[in-house]
Amino acid sequence: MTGQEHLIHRYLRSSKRFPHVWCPGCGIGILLGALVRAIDGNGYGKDDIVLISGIGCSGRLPVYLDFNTLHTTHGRALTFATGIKLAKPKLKVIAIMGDGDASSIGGNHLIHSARRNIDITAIIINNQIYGMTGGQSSPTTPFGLHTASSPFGHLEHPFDIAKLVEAAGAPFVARSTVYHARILERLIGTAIAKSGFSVIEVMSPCVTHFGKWSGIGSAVQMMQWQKDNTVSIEKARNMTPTELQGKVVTGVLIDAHKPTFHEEHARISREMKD
Amino acid sequence: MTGQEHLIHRYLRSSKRFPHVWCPGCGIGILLGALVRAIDGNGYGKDDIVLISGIGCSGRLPVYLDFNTLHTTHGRALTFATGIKLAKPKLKVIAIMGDGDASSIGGNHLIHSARRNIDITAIIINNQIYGMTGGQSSPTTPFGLHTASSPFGHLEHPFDIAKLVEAAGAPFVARSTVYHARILERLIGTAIAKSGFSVIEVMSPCVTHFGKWSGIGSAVQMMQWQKDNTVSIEKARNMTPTELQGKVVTGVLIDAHKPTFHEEHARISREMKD
Amino acid sequence: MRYELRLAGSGGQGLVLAGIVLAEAALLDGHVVVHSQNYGPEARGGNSVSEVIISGEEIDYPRATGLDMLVALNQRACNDNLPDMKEDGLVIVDSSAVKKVLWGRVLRLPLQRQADHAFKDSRVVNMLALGVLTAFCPLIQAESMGQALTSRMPAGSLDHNLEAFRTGLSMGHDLASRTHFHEVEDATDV
Amino acid sequence: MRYELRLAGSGGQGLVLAGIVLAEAALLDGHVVVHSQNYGPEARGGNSVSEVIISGEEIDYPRATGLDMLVALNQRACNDNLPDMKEDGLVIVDSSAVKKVLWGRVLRLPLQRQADHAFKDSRVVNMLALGVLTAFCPLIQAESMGQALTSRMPAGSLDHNLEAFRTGLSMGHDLASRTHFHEVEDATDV
Amino acid sequence: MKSNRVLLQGSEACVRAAIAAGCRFYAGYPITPATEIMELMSRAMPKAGGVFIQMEDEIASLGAAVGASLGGVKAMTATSGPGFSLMQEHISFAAMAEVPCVIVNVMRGGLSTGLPTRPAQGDVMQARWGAHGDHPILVVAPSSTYEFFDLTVKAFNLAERYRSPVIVLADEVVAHTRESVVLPSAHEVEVEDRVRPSVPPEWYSPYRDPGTGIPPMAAFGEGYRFHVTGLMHDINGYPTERQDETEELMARLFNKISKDFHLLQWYDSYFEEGAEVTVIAYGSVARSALRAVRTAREKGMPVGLLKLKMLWPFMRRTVSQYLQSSRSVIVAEMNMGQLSREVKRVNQGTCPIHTLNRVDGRMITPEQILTAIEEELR
Amino acid sequence: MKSNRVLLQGSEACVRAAIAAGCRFYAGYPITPATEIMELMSRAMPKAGGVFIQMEDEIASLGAAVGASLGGVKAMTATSGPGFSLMQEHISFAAMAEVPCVIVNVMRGGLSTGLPTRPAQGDVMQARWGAHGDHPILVVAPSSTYEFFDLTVKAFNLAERYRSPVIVLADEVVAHTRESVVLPSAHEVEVEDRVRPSVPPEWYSPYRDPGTGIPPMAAFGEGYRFHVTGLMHDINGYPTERQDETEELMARLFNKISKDFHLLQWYDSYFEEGAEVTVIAYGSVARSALRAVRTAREKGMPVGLLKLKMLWPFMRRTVSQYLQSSRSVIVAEMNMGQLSREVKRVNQGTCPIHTLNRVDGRMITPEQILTAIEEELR
Amino acid sequence: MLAYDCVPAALGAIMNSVNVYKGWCKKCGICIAFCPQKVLATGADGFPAPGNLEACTGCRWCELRCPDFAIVVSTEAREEGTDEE
Amino acid sequence: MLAYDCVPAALGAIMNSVNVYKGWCKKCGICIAFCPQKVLATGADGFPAPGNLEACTGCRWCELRCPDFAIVVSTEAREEGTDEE
Ligand SMILES: Cc1ncc(C[n+]2csc(CCOP(=O)(O)OP(=O)(O)O)c2C)c(N)n1
Ligand SMILES: Cc1ncc(C[n+]2csc(CCOP(=O)(O)OP(=O)(O)O)c2C)c(N)n1
Ligand code: SF4
Ligand code: SF4
Ligand code: SF4
Ligand code: SF4
Ligand code: SF4
Ligand code: SF4
Ligand SMILES: [Mg+2]
Ligand SMILES: [Mg+2]
Repeated sequence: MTGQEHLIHRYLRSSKRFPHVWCPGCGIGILLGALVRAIDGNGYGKDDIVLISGIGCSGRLPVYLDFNTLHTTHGRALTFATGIKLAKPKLKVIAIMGDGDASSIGGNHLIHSARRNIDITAIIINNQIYGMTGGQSSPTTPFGLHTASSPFGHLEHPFDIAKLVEAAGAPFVARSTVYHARILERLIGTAIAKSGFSVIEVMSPCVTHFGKWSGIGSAVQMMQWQKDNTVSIEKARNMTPTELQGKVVTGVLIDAHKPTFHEEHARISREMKD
Repeated sequence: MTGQEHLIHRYLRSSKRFPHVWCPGCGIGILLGALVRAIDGNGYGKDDIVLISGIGCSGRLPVYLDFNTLHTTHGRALTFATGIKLAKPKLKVIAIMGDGDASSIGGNHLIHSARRNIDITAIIINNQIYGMTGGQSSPTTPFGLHTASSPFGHLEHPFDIAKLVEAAGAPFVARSTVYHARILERLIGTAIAKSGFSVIEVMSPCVTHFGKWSGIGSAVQMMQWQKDNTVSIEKARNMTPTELQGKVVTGVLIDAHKPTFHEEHARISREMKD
Repeated sequence: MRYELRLAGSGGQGLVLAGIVLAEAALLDGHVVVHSQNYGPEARGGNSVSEVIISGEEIDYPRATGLDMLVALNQRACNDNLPDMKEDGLVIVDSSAVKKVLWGRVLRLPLQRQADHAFKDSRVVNMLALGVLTAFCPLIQAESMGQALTSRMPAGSLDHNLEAFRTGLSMGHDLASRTHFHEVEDATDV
Repeated sequence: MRYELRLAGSGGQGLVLAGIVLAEAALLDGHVVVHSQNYGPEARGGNSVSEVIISGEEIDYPRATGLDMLVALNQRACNDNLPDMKEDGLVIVDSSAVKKVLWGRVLRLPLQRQADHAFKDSRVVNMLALGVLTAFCPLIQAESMGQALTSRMPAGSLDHNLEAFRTGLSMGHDLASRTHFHEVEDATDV
Repeated sequence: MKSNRVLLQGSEACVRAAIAAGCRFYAGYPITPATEIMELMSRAMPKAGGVFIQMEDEIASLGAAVGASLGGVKAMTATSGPGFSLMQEHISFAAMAEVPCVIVNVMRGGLSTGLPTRPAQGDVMQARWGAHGDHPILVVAPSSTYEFFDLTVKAFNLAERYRSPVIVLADEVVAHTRESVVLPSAHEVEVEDRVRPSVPPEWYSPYRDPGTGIPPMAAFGEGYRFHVTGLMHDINGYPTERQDETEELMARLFNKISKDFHLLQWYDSYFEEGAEVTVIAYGSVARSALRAVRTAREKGMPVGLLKLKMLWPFMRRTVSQYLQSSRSVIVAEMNMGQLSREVKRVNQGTCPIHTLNRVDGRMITPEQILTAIEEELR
Repeated sequence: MKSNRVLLQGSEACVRAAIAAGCRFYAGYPITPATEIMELMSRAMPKAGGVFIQMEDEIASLGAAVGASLGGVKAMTATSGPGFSLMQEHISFAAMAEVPCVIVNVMRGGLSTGLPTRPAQGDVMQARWGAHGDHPILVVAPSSTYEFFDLTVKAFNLAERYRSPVIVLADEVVAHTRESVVLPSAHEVEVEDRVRPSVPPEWYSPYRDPGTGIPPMAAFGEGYRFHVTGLMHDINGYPTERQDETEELMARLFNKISKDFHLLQWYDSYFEEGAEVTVIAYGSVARSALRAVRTAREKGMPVGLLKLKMLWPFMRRTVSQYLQSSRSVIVAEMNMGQLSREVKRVNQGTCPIHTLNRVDGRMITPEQILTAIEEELR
Repeated sequence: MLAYDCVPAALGAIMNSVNVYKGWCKKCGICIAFCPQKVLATGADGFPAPGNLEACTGCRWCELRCPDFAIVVSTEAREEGTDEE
Repeated sequence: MLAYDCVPAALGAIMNSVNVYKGWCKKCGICIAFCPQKVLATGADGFPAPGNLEACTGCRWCELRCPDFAIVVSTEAREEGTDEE
């Protein structure tokens, strides 16, 4: 049997009511599948994994999975994750955040986690909008887009989250989309295995709100949009900025080495004992 | 008469007690002089300028100057500055922040102001330490340095603030040192004149704390250190990463154009009226 | 005089908007009105409830105390809301989605089927419901409903919606003219 | 029995450390002790105050209520703290920095000069002061001070500081053997 | 009359009120159930010639609002519990620097993330005591769409009059319920503006008591250059540690409001005559209470209702009167008992006080209150 | 005895206590006058085999501490007013998720930035009510170096026992004063640890009441996989909106502490016998009060002192007794009158209550209190 | 009530079956739109239903992209299709 | 009490004067250390004092780098020195 049926059901919490809470066609469920396959593929035990989220539609992910799961406050998932990682360095700590969660209210914790190089995998579900609260613009909403809070067009410029965390010091940064579910799964697997702060930006359709305001439309159309507007980093390297205009560049964007905070802390603690 | 005597006294608040509060040899006073000359050189009136600070030794700057001055909370200067700028777009709004103020507790406001491109000049007095609270490590403290809060050596990696705000979208980014007081003055003048979010990182010696912990020592030695370890961006472009190791690169690092938030807001307000 | 209506169904059936239109119409007719909606635990999915209270005087308590009318578009909505009915209240249900109604005064109409087939637009079910309801609600003028619809609906889809409303209205009038209620008709219907 | 001392001067003169050493010595001598320091409005610059209360029993109120001894290293420190003296308290001042003292029992010693000239280290003024003070404080043994200094000072500068302390001590003893106080000696000194 | 009646959500009334009161700056961050206010503001502000900005969080939102107010523009923000917690440091700053601003907290269910879509009144004490350090605060609580309008206008007026942050403590029911209301037209709304200095800049001290306790307030950039700080400060706004100056400032901060306590007894009283039992309620619970009291009166029970529209400063005067005239009092709140503690504090043992509390995210019903009344009268 | 006596700052005693109580995680951010605690922790934690981390702000600090506690490690943070305001959202989270943690607030002068280097007691009400939504909280207040040690140990024990955030409300005087003290040795310190589940993982429900009101707490990563959320949740930690589950959770959160009110009356009483006037004080003010009461007794005045060591839950029981036995009561605090409100609340009008307040950043002196006593007895 | 709408592998050549669990399916249409072989179509009840199952290569894209874990491909012999991402 | 320690321009050739206001000077030594012409030296009272004023080019670096606005260069004829930063 190779069906995902068994794999996913090994990890879903049977006590939770399904179908899950997300809208029809929402990308978060696809990411959830990829995450489970990545964890399973890496061979981790369920007790090895801590899944931490902030608040948002994406924040609802951990509750469905049979790991150690923690649903924190809006924007602060990484602060709790930091405490858990340092208290129990053996655990694989994964933080799931929305774009608003991670880069609006939580932007500071994001860049500081990157700087400090805390060994956490940050999965940012970037749907370019606030899903949970009803379609307001987020720090990744494209300039000019009309949203529930930018009725005359968004006046602000979006973050390039990958670039931001790179500048802040993250040693591993990758980006993919839920359309590219297999690649996504592999990137997540690599990121979790990697020691240090790893960030994966996952482009994910918010069908209900981004679909409506952008005019892209249905789930299928939004997935199609992802398919049509994605360029791998390998291809992108040979493209001009003009050609790259409006494209989402995917793949491993940064892969470097840097000692992690808990390794450094363990070092001084060892020195203490000697 | 060309003496600074008259220039500075035109701007100092005579009602404040001098000498000012900063330690002997502290760089903040030198920055204050450069700031005043820059403002004067640009020909602004005193009423045109709002000087806003957070909390820290650097936060004590505005009170000495005869402008509209506001001493806010730790890390939040830019949020107040945003409100003032939008309420009175004609004013030249300058935020003075320490490295901890701007990039630790205030890091999120820094990157969002950059992203949004609010027309504010952010002057970050980077002494690589928390001066006011007594020499704890800050987000710019070098890896390995012993400080009041890293008694066994700092375990964290420093931000490159300029790189961070560039990645966040700031259209103008410059760096200088208080040793280079004249260049500093010109950079500040350019930054204030520039429309959009401009950031100037000013390397400034905290004689009392950084001097002590780094072992560099006295005010003179710290200024000498600045002199010896600074490379202009023009020179740096022709240097290898190894050559640049440990050097502070100064000059205008980024100078781009981007519409500012208040211009955009004014545009939609105009459209509203039509 | 206080008249309470509730529209209950699933999220996405447009019941909140229907409730607002109803409240607006009542306002046009000179009544004092309160509208509220139930936000479920999740912003999306789940059940949706839209409630209107119509009165001749200031409304103190802004929530239903005994429903004069309930429109239920699915079984769970029906079950959940029946306990809030006034003794002589009227229940209108979608006949295909709601099979069992333990209530005396019940009207069953194929609202969803009508929307899907006659209008080829499942979303107009709310308008059909509004139409039927108007036929049975003593306090609302059909004209006011039309006016309220006009002011609250996007111009593009107005005609389409108005048509659905009118269809509902005539379904309602039609039924009204030939309905006799007998007690707990569903008791045997379990 | 409650004995209160205060060391007052400018920030950077090492008075906080001196106070801690004093308190530590008193502890070694078996006393109950409280030390507090005054943090001025600014962490740096400005005046600095270090206060020690020595007692044979539990100390309730941890701040001075009447100083038995004041060491003042500059004029403002002297002026500001005189009001807190006990009637028969002893005031020790640096003779070059404090010109005017409206107090009866005053000792004037060239502490800063001694530090600058004899020790070529202006920073040992606190140790000199400690020495003098020890000579006049009935509750502190010089040996305990030595022990406290040893435990609280960095090893590198210990000898240097101990020497200064001893110099202060003998200055104090010397003076003690020949001092007679007359009331408000400074009254004419304005 | 009919033509003036409109169907409005509480949130819509709040936004209209803000604009009528002169608000021209809104900074906010979305949060259920206060998001509507932000969204409506994003449309309304540019139309009114004001500025709307969505900030990165609630800390930044209040910071920006305070900044705008220092720039001379009336400013507000709106949030709910979690965001309100984040705003506390800046509430303390606004109180210290005496910067007028209005903060709407649409209370939702539970502690922490709680029950985001459900009503509660769990932040009543937080509105008074949430920020560090002693300071006075003004808090109003609407119970209907009309009152949300009325009290928002008044909140702006209070903010301007007292140079103080003012909190509008609404609840989810009040914010989300749509009601038919007649709102006053623009010229009928009474608007107060901060007193601006009349002296020349050279004479101006931004924190000098002009006798009223409330110093005139200049805007930045209009010739009056002055200093504003969250540190303890002297009459010129410069930091001070002096005892006399500190004492004077603290006394003035409290007195500027306490001197007007008698003007700040905002309440409605129903069925006062002969009431042996008084129900005390505020916000949406007052609606349930009114219904319960009506029903009780219809049944001949001697019951009255005291609906509080201003929660802080607590109206000791008014409440004491009712405590004296009533045989017993019932305080009904959607929390574990918050304002009832104040009622008890001012009671001094004379009148039995019964509390009726509910914290499951549901409104207190008229039946619950009626039952409590019946028990009191049994 | 002499050999065990050490000269310690309050902050040092606090840090030693934390380590003795089993704290092995500290996350913090510097702020006067709590910085010493952080700095001492930066040395002490690695030595004790624990972890020290300086976070980017106070929000992150408490977040990290709560995270570490969920990882099974006792954790704390320390701050002062402005930082304490920023921690409120996470205090509410810790209360909801029932995560033990200790928060030290070294109170400093004034609202906002205020008087950073000076003492105050301005955050007493904030410690109880600063966070949104109803929840109980535990707050202790040391008055000396010894008590800072003792109450910090007890704070950890309370946190573990009740699965609750616990606040140690110190003031600048207590934190900075050095005193000769004899501290208990490591084995003399009584340490409580959270109850861990004894059932197999399959049976474990992290929020099921075992009868005591306090569910056993598993650590993450030890075989008990469960869900933790700030939303209203059922016994398994899963979000719920159900009325019965919400009610049950809220009731349990409050009852787990209120059932033990009688165990939480922590105070010291001095000169109780025949006291006609009782001074009530806490923190460093209790030291002034003790001196004043001693002096008064020496002068033959019938005065006693009630020093409160636990501020919240407010010890109604104990205070009521003193209110009944005294002819009048003086509540002395370095604020505008905060705990005195509670004394008034429980008083029910029987005993005149006088308040003695000071907010200029200076300690209340024994003379001030003595004067107040003399006035009472005149 | 709702059950697997299981289309078993055909006899012989075709070894794959594509199962839709209607209880969880939200009819988003993603599986239908992005099946490389156009195996799936919208059924009369609005749920996806395999049309020409013979064409199914067992690539599992339908399954991987279903946001609701409502579709499962069972394949015994064939390899999963290569990425077409 | 403290006054400008004003060293006036010498007659004829030298036009510059370097003034130190002791009331504000904190004796940090920066002006002395970084005067390109080594004009300044530590005086007996610890304050900076112009040594060989003839060498002063009026570049004003001492003034620009004084953190306390305690030093002022007055120059009538000469141009300011070019940056040596
Ligand atoms: C302190 C605080 N502020 C605001 C909110 C309200 N809130 C909940 S989710 C959310 C944003 C969700 O957007 P995003 O993080 O992009 O996640 P998504 O829903 O899009 O997955 C907001 C603002 C909150 N819960 N807490
Ligand atoms: C919310 C809050 N947290 C902490 C502090 C304490 N604090 C004051 S200044 C400061 C850091 C100062 O460092 P930096 O910003 O680098 O400025 P510098 O003093 O070095 O100029 C801190 C932590 C505060 N005032 N408010
Ligand atoms: S609102 Fe958007 S992000 Fe949230 S569940 Fe729906 S589609 Fe997904
Ligand atoms: S502590 Fe450092 S930054 Fe602060 S005034 Fe002194 S030298 Fe300057
Ligand atoms: S397995 Fe591949 S070919 Fe078969 S139905 Fe699914 S997507 Fe189509
Ligand atoms: S992708 Fe999944 S949820 Fe969507 S239609 Fe297919 S089976 Fe149903
Ligand atoms: S002006 Fe130039 S040359 Fe003259 S003293 Fe100053 S630094 Fe030296
Ligand atoms: S640089 Fe200024 S403060 Fe320093 S020694 Fe020279 S004159 Fe004095
Ligand atoms: Mg999002
Ligand atoms: Mg700094």
